[in-house]
Amino acid sequence: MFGDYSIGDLGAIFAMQGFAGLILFSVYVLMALGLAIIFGQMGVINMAHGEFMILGAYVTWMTSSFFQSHLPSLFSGYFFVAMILAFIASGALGMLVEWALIRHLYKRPLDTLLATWGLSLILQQAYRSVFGAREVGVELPQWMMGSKQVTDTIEVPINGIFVMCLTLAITVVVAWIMYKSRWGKQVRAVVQNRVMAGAVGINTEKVDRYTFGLGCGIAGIAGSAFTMIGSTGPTSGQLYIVDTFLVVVFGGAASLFGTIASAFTISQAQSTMEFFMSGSMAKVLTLLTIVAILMIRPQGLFALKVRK
Amino acid sequence: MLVGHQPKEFLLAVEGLTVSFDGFKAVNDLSFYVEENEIRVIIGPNGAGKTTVLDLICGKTKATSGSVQFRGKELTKLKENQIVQAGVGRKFQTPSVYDDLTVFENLEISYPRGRSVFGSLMFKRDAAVRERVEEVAEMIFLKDRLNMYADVLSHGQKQWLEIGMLLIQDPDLLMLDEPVAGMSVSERGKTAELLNTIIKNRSVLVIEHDMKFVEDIAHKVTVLHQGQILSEGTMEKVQNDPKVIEVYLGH
Amino acid sequence: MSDEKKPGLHSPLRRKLLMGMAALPAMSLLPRTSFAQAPATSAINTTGLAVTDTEVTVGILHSVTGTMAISETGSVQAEKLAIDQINAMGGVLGRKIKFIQEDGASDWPTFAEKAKKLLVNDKVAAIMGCWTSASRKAVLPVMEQYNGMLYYPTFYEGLEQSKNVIYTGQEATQQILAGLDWVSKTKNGKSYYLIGSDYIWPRTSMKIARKHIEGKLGGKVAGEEYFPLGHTQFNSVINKIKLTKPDVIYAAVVGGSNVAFYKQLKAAGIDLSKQTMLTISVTEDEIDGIGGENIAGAYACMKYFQSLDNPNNKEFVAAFKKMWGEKTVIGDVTQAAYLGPWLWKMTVEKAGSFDIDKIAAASAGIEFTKAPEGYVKIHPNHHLWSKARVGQAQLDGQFKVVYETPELIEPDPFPKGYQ
Amino acid sequence: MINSRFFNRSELIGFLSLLLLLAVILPFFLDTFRLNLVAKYLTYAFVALGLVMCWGYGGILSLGQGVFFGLGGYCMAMFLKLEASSVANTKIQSTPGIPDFMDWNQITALPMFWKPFHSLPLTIIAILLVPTLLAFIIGAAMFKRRVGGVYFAIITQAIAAIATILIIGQQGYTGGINGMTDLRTLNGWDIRTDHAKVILYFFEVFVLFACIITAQFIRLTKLGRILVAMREQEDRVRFSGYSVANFKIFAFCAAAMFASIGGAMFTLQIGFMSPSFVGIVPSIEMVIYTAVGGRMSIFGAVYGTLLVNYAKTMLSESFPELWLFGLGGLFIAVVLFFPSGLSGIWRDHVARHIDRLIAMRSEKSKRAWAIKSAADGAPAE
Repeated sequence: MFGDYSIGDLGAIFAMQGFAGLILFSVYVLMALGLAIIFGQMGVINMAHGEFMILGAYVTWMTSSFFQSHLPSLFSGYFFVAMILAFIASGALGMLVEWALIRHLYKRPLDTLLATWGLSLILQQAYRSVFGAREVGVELPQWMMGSKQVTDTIEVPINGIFVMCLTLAITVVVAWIMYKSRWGKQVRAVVQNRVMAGAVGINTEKVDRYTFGLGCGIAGIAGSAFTMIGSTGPTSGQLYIVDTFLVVVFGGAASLFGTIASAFTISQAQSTMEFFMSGSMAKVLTLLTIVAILMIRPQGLFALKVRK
Repeated sequence: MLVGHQPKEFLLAVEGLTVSFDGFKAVNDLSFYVEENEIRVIIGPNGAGKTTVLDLICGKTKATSGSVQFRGKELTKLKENQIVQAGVGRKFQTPSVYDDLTVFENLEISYPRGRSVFGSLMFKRDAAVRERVEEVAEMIFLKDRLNMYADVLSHGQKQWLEIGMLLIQDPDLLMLDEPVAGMSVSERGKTAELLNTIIKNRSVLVIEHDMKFVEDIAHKVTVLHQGQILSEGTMEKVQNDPKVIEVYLGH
Repeated sequence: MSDEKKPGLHSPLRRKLLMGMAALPAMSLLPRTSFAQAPATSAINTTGLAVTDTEVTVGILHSVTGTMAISETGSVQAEKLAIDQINAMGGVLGRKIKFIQEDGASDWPTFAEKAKKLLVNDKVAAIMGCWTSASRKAVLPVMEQYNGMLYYPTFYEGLEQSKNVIYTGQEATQQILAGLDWVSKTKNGKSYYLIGSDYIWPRTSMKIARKHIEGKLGGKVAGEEYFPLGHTQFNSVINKIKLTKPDVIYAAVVGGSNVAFYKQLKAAGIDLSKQTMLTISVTEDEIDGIGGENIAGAYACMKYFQSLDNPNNKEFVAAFKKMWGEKTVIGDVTQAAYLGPWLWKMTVEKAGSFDIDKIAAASAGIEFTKAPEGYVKIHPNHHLWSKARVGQAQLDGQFKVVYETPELIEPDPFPKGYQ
Repeated sequence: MINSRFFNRSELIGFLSLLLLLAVILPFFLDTFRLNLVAKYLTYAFVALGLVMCWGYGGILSLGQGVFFGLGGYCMAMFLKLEASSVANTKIQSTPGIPDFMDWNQITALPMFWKPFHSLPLTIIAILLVPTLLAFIIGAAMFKRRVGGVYFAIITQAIAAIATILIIGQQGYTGGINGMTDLRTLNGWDIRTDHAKVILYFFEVFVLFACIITAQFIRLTKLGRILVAMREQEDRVRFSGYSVANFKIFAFCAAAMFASIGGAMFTLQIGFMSPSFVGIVPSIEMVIYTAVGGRMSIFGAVYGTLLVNYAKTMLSESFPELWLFGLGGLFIAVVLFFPSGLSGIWRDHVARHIDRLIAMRSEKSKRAWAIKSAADGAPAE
């Protein structure tokens, strides 16, 4: 395997593979953050999470088309507008869904799974009816394309760096919201003891709605970022849902740090294995390992030990 | 079952029992002993670790260190169902009965036979089972409600039903977590009467806040505070212990 | 709005326009039968198919829902266009074609079930349909058992031949060998990196490609990789490509994965105008999603490109856009799907009967001179003689044709030496 | 007296009408094509039946039943494929006598794990045991460690994903995404003819009823009651001296075996098997069949499966675009408004009226009806 490469090449391999792993890591974190909030904090299994992401992607596509035809001079900056719009659109849809559907099911987590699966089917067909069955391509502004030459053999893609920065920023903001802001404290209070939180004057319904909206909004941003590397079609969202859930569960559902750590572990494992075997087998092995570890340590990597 | 059993000095010996949850020691180096046919009541303020002690004995929570010996068997190494089969019964704080089953079926499930998967497939509801279920139902005042679904019972009746479910297991050590909490005055009286009939030939470990009730039934009282024993002895002795008065009875 | 819902053809004005247009190529073809007295139904339909004195029913069987809807939409559109054009010039043996459309829902047993329904309950005279190999494999036993006739449009892996199927796309060797010969000669390709989605068509294609590269071209295969369908992370394989520096990247990545693949190639700084890339799985349809700017410079080996410069194709493209909108693009498979109804019509008229057995027997030798791809002929093995073309992807999402085989290539679904 | 009989009145009505529907009405009124469709629907009913056992009674939601359905189906398909790949049938291959897809993938000898599938008895044993064994391994690993509820659902879903990728990736051994097609005969008997389809239909109905009766038997034993008890108060059961994990494993294994039988029936009926039944989407759809029928009701599961699939066929024939809206809406409606599914509707609306009707009539002619309604065992209360 290594015989064909020189030492310098090998160094470059590991540098670039590491970077590929970091991009995958960012992607996983983006996908999983929203779900970690919804599933980890609220206990809702949102199978339509992928469809919220795709909504963000479609919003990005529409924004880019709009800028192309109406504001071509500002095209290079459209992506930031698109991300904000994606957040608003997915977040708003999320709040609507919470109001219409989820709030009736807080006591039946497995039923949220079924109901949101139904929702995902409806959303998929809605996308197909509105945007057509074909995939849409989002054109990136010039500055996001291409790569940066680090050394002779090592190049890093610019959109990869962008995704990583975006992930970092969103993670910081989410961590701040959940752990430092007053609102985050309310969310955690509601999670721990709904009745008590209500009794001390927290509007639990409002907290639920905004938490769900926030989770979906982050999914929207993730979808927006995905247009840079992946495809946008009515059923694209389904591809991500299992991976995303595994990342969250593997990390230990209630811990944001665990989610990030598990995204890192899984992405590095997968990208390293992909180098040595076929993509299919790498995927199978990664999933199998996660399942095996979850069987041994069902609470995930970073779960608190508490009296139940 | 106990008849003819070789009496030992202690039925239950808890020694150096410690459990910590992420550094917080809910039970800290606890030791106490329960004799045959003794009624022991554990009291203590909220968060003293009373329920945790029961959890540790019955295997619901795994101890960090220490030992729990029951008739010479080390319980900390056994699984929950093995602990039950060794002769320890546990009633939970909130009544845990099966709402979708009838009173009869609730009791029948606790009947100590056919506890393996295939045993339960082959289980036959024979005369012995019926008799025993009816006998216990009589004791817990639910004889005329055998065919009712458990979800229509009152709170007190559910507590009795759960006590009945333990009774039918015929354990050597019965552990009750606040058996009269939430009961009406008349129900409390009946429960005390019920407990007095069922403690024959077995030891009982009770957690209770109701001092009147404790006084009525306790042979010996253990006072827990912050996971450790504050005082132990007869009700009288404990009541007069200044340490106890300070942390618990005083306020 | 989904594309299928456009009621374009129900406007009389458009219909007239279409009739005029369609009539142009068709007039010269079959002037007699179109206007002659239609033959008696009993004579031309001896097996109880859905043929009346004025109508004949065919089935259209593609996925309108599910993951494959993306790809199959174009085929449905092309088949409906062809049927409309044929009806506008008088139908088949004096009978208008009526179609029953069924949804395969991207689910193979559903395809089999619907095919059976079309044959057994609706007694259709032919089925235009299927797209993936899996759907065809599911439908094939049904076609053979109930003796139906399937016109299958997609380029596929070969290794199959049936009395009850006409393959209007290319089998693997038709698509692969000429393209490899061309790239080896003009790009001096010595080492090849093979990348495909993980299922039978890419794997079989790569197997043939590898044998050809190693056996006939004297080149070497630098790497061979497969990814699950729908995979979106190609950074690892891109790194390997960067290290092995192959002369040619040879790709058979399908569906949504394409978008990720080309975007990530571009982002990783692999410039397709310098690095030779030859794909057998990207048509104009896929570029719609990938974006011209991400794939410009890559070569694709197909038999048809929308930009083909011949009068047949110009008419076809104009009619297609008239019916389905200016923005629609036409890929290789869409064109092949368009051939289906026409080939069937000509075969029926040659056989003078709708009977499946007679059509199956009469198929060999049917020529379609007005095919958008130029000229095709049905081989006795029920595949088409066709040319292979190499096109280079442009920024606007179209291909510029850079090479065309001088002769028609004989279809060979069981190629000796490549199995 | 409760549970003194095998079926209570509602169940008896359910049983008899199902028997009438499947064994008499449908075969009489439907043509072979539609009957074959019903046969396909019924293969899913096996899975739904298993889900009633493990989800409805045991409270274990598995989103990976497709894996077991697929395993059963593949075992059957391997047998049929071997029979269809006789040397005479496969003369044109480079290695005659092995399945065509192996030949395409340059495999020159039959892999070891295929060999047992030359024998029908071994195949039947494999159909019954292989999925059960897998379920046992998964169940033992998970339930002994108290993985349950949501986590179990997500992990089984991941297992379904793994199985799909594996089957598609290992196409030399499995036929890949195309699956195993072109299955022809069972011990020389052509399973593709209309006549065979009808016989297979009745055979399937027979097996289905055998499974229904088995499920009902299990439900009525103490084991069935323990499952219910476990779903409600898992700790109480544990502290009544039962190994909760073992009972869960049993329920999960039983569900896997039912699903596997369904899969084998599917292969026989449809004549092929492909990875598209193994994945996440079919697995979740099978859950919804159960939910529509009523997750607690054995008969409800069968009716639910028939209803949803019938609706699917009808809707997708006339309004393909609407089908997903319909199915999605059904998921939501069942969860929000009819958590007990069809059987709940029956119990709350229909059965109550019947009870009232009987009560009224027996009021009117007390003497005439007294004996009969006593025999009917009017409500236990």
